[in-house]
Amino acid sequence: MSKPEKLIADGVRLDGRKPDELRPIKIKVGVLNRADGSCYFEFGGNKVIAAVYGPREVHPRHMQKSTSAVVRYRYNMASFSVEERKRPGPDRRSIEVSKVSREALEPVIFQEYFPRSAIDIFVEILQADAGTRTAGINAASIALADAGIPMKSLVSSCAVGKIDDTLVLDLNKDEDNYGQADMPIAMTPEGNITLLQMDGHLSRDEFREALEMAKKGCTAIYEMQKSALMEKYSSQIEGDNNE
Amino acid sequence: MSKPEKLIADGVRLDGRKPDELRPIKIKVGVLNRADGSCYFEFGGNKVIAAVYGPREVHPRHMQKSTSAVVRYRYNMASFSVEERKRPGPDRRSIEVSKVSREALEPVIFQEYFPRSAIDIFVEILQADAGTRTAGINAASIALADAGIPMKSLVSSCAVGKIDDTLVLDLNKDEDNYGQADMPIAMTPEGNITLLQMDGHLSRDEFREALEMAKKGCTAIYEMQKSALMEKYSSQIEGDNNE
Amino acid sequence: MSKPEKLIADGVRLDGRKPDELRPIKIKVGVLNRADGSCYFEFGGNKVIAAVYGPREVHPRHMQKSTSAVVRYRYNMASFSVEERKRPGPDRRSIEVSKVSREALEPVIFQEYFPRSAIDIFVEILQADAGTRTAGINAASIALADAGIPMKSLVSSCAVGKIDDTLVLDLNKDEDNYGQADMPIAMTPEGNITLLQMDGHLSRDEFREALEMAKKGCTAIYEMQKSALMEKYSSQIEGDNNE
Amino acid sequence: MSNEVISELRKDYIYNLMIKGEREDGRAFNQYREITIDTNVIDKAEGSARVKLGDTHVVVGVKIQPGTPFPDTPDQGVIITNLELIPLASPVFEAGPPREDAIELARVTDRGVRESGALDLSKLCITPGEKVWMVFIDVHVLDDGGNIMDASALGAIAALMTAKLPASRFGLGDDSVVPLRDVPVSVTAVEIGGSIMLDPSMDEESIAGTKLTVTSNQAGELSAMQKSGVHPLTTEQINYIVDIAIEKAKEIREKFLVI
Amino acid sequence: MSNEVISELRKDYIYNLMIKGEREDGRAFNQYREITIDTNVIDKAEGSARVKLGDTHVVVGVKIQPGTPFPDTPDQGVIITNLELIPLASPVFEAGPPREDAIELARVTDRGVRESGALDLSKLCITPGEKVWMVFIDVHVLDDGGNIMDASALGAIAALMTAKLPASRFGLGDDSVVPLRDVPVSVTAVEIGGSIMLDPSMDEESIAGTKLTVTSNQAGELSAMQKSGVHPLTTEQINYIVDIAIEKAKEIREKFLVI
Amino acid sequence: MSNEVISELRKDYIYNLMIKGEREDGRAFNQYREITIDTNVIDKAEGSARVKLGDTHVVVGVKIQPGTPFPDTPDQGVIITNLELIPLASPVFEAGPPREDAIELARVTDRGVRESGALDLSKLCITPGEKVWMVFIDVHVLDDGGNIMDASALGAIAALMTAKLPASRFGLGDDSVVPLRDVPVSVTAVEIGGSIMLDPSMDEESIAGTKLTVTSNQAGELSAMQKSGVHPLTTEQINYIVDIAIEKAKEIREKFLVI
Repeated sequence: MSKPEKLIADGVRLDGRKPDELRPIKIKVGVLNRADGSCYFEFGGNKVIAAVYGPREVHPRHMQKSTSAVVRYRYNMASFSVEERKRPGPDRRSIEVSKVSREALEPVIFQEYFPRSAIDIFVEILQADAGTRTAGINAASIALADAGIPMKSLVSSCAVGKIDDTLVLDLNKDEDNYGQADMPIAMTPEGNITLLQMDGHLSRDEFREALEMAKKGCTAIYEMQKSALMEKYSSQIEGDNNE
Repeated sequence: MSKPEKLIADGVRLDGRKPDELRPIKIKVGVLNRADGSCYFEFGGNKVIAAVYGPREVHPRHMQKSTSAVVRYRYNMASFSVEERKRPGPDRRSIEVSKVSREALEPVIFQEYFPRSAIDIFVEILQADAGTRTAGINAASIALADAGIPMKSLVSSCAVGKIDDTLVLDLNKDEDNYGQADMPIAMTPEGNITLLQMDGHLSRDEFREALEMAKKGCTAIYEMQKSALMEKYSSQIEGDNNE
Repeated sequence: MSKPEKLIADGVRLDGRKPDELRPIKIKVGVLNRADGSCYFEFGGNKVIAAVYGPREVHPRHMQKSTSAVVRYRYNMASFSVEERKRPGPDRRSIEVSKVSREALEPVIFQEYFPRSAIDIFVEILQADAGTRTAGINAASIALADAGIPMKSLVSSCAVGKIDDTLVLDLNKDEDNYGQADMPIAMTPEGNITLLQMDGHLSRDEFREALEMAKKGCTAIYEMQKSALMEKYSSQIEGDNNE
Repeated sequence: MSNEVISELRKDYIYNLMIKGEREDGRAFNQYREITIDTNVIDKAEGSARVKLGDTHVVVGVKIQPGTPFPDTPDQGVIITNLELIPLASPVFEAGPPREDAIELARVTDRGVRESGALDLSKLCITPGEKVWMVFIDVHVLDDGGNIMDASALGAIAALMTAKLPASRFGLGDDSVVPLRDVPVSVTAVEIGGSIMLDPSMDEESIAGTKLTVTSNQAGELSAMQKSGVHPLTTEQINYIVDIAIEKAKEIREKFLVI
Repeated sequence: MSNEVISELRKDYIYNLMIKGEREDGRAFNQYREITIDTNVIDKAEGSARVKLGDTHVVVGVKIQPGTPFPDTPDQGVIITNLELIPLASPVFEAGPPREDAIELARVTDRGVRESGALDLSKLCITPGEKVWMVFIDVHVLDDGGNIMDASALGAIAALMTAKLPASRFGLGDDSVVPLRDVPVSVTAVEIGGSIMLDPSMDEESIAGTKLTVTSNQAGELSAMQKSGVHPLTTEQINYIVDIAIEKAKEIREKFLVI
Repeated sequence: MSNEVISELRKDYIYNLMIKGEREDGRAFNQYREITIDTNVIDKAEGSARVKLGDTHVVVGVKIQPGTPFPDTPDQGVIITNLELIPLASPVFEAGPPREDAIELARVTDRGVRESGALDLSKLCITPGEKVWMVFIDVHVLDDGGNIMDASALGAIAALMTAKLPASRFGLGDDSVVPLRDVPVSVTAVEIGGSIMLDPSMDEESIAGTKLTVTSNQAGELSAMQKSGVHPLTTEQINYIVDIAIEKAKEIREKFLVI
């Protein structure tokens, strides 16, 4: 798509959303057999899957920490997830995204419970449509819970951007391509910010407003994450009762 | 060479061979000084050299097996072995060829005699003319014997292909390029198949016929392998007697 | 610059030097805070910085030597050090230069004093103008002394080349590009040659003459290296007295 | 590959069942696990398929872009098949460049498509010697429950069957379907203690001495074969596998891969 | 990264000072160390700067060469930013491909230049779709005394401010200055035990729970931000850092980066 | 490199022999081992040679293909020399990217050919600035019996002497011989305990403190030199080696490399 004349008109975005509206979200918990925990997360056009293994042994051993678990995070885009085929394997962008995503989740994991262990988080982007890192963090957070990793809380993530001088929640691909700013954050339910990146152009006041908007988005996502986990948990209880 | 009109006419192939005829084979045992065992093998236009080192220590140590030797096989084409210069180093094809070649030889090696050890097989293709993997396995089998590695038997290898709707033994490069199917196998003298690959187009009946033809080829090669080893062995005996 | 008609006329080179004249040299000792020893060395248009760390632990451990220190040398050109931007990271040339430079310095280091340790020498070429390896060795030699590594002596290095059939000391970039031979050497104050490379075209007699000219160049550089170290040392003494 | 993840006890259990003619999940020796194929699951790909084969789960995406032909086949399109055993899919997979297992799986998947002539490469030429369609078949393994091989091959052909040449996006006319002319199906058998079983589960795969993959086409003829693993096979075993593989491929094709 | 090189005792010392509102070198919490910027230090580069920020020492070289534009921006120049943490600069840096720390530093430096619109990329086009200027910003870290981030960003913009398009060398007309239209400045704060400090020294950086880098432009507006490190920040902390970062950037710009 | 494969006892033995003026194989200090050179041993290569130098065995293949010249030498052909120390050739060689020993051997082999002007690069130009002949010299070491350096250099020049420009295969006219105008020969000496010996065996090489390779041309003048190893040499030792190397090169050239 080439640059449209307007990305937002009369308070309605090209995909029909209001400025502070998230894209549709679909969550499935425990979708993989081999992983200790897993989650499939659709976030608008993003389709991501997260798997968690651990706590388990650390290889190579020199990466062990004597007083806590090592948390590792691998964000990876499938070759076919984007318009132009992506070469397989990590690139500089995915290495940076993996780093900040790991740091977004580490604060809520009780790492000190598992010295000399690894908690491995793998996030695969099967389809990308702007916001893959936030979708990945949301999925990973649920997968960690599904794996039974002790956590202080979940982490929820979404972005705020600016299009046509208007702040909007959760940019889609076209808005990201032709917008003026993009700011992904991740947050605990208590409002602590565990990820914050921004690029583009925001005034000081716009930034403050954007941060509040993003926090509201995260709160909404948090409720959906909780529901998805509760649903799985209660269906298990039911299953147990039926036996 | 561009595609010839006919690859076989009146039962005679372009290089003058009959359908079930192997290309000329030349074998020299023990051609290298440093290796524990070695063999130079010419198979038509293929010139390959195999070396065996071992049993010896395993590096890196985590590759050790506690109850048997590790067998490793490195198939490598010299840059100058082919028409278009090949970039040095392993590519995906050579990694696959190394794997199936190793699996073609492992069944005859008494690996359990040498726990925590490595038996390293190196095959260098100095000149390639279709059938390099079969030439390599034939050479490696002799080099293993030359290195004194205890073996249940030798392994012999050749391919059958289909050209102009006719099954023929041991394709050369032009037949491979313009033929309809290629099927390399490796076999023990008892007729056990240790390598089987096929691509192209064969009916079920053609396949059965091809397999029998290939087995006959392997049997013929086995005799040549045996002779080459006997010759070296007896010349050593003579040498010993002359001392 | 395209090839000039003459590189030397009436015994004067294009940059105004006489045949046996070195380019201006500027030395600063101890320019880095983190390194154990360091030296900034300007040699004509060359700007290089050397750092020494050690003796320190060896990683990976299998590189340890039980009876002496391991000396490692990493020669690296900054991407912006040359006319055409260089891709970051080691290439074949820099690996060879690192090897011969290390061998130029190893003979003067008392490696046996520090078994199981590493002495790491890092040389960064910030700007290159022919003669970077000799500049690097001169800098590294001082950085080793600055780090307090016990040494039999310093090592000094420069090149002799041939332009317009005349032997000249210390080629600059244009002389190197359009000259007939280049011969870098490194030498201890006692006249022992620890590095010798040559390419181009020299008769046997020219070679002998070149070697003598290079040795004189090294002797002159040695004096400058000593002064730079003395100056730093005496300023430290002064500093100590002032306290 | 995954020898370490199965205990000796479990091996004995499966082995003893097998001697009694049984499998851990109650299947007959020549029976496949449940197969589910969903296509067009990735909008960004020109073709895609999600295959579940028992506990095994793969997603195959086909990307198609213009590119330069190989010098020796200037008028033919290019197929490039890639398969990754990403660490998300199994505790024994590791990050890093593909290892020999992944490379073998990719290459056998590739040969199944290529050697069956499923893709008419000459119809993928745009300008001879200059520009042809490059067909990238990327297999993403999400869950390793055994027999990734057959799941990958199924996913590859299913994704191709729904794939489009994105001509309009590159200003090369109207989009069109990918020129398919055959539907190869790979069937993998394992040999365990002399018995032959189709579609091995992860546990069966890990105790099998050898695997044989047989890819056959619509005409019931062979397009590709690959023996993998150290245990030899007899001629009889091979002929037996070829026979049932061709039949089973027909069944699968008719049930799941109707054009 | 460098947790291991600072002893527990030293950590306690810095931490205790901090509680008393002091820093090891006597600075105020919002005070930078001494800054020295020398430009044109590398003749072979089209632009260059040496930045000393306290004990931290970086050299930034800008190389500019003609190259091919990206397909999706055929009429825009290309910026490529690289940063290496070479082992010369610190006992904890290792040779080898850049690790995540170096990549993050390079990418944040890059975004500071790029997102502020400092470089007018459309003026770096030579022939649309064919040839544009490639601007390589290479950051060479020589001494790690903490806060490499801000030193790199300072070096990048200072080097660009003195850089020339080497048109004559490539037969493309006369040399000209690089088309700059803004002067972004990055300011990094760390959070240690609830306190916020600017321009962390190496020791402060190694005990900080988290860093926040804020890049702002001449208009005092935000161009890029990056939180780095595992400790969360509150909204209040973030807003406070943004406020002082914009002020501090203005100060630094006016003192050191006058066009 | 191969220090570990020679026992202390063996070192002492060789050392003691040396003191008595003897070598383990009875050679004089300035004597080479038996040399055998066979050319045209690889039909697929444009030129090739197998060299046996005592127990050392290398095969050199020369491949020649059209390619793009370097921007700074638009009218000159390109030489690319590669050497691999493959693990087949010695228990101490390892698979993987070439290490410093292999790179040094390749580069010294390359300089011998290049700096002697043996190849007239201007005659390897096809279309200035666009297309030139690329001459790939690939040295394959099959057996390391010491002094790979001289065997490689011999193989390189012998292979070039028999090489053809494959013009017809690329539609560039008739094939022709490679434009050779000199025959450089490398001679390597080692210093062991103050004594100088030519053509070191593997054992001699492994106990030598240093090696000096001297490449000289038909006129008896120097084209390339390389000292390798940590032991210093005196001016006298160097001058002595240069003298005997030039003589020995002449002998070898006349005996084995007649055009």
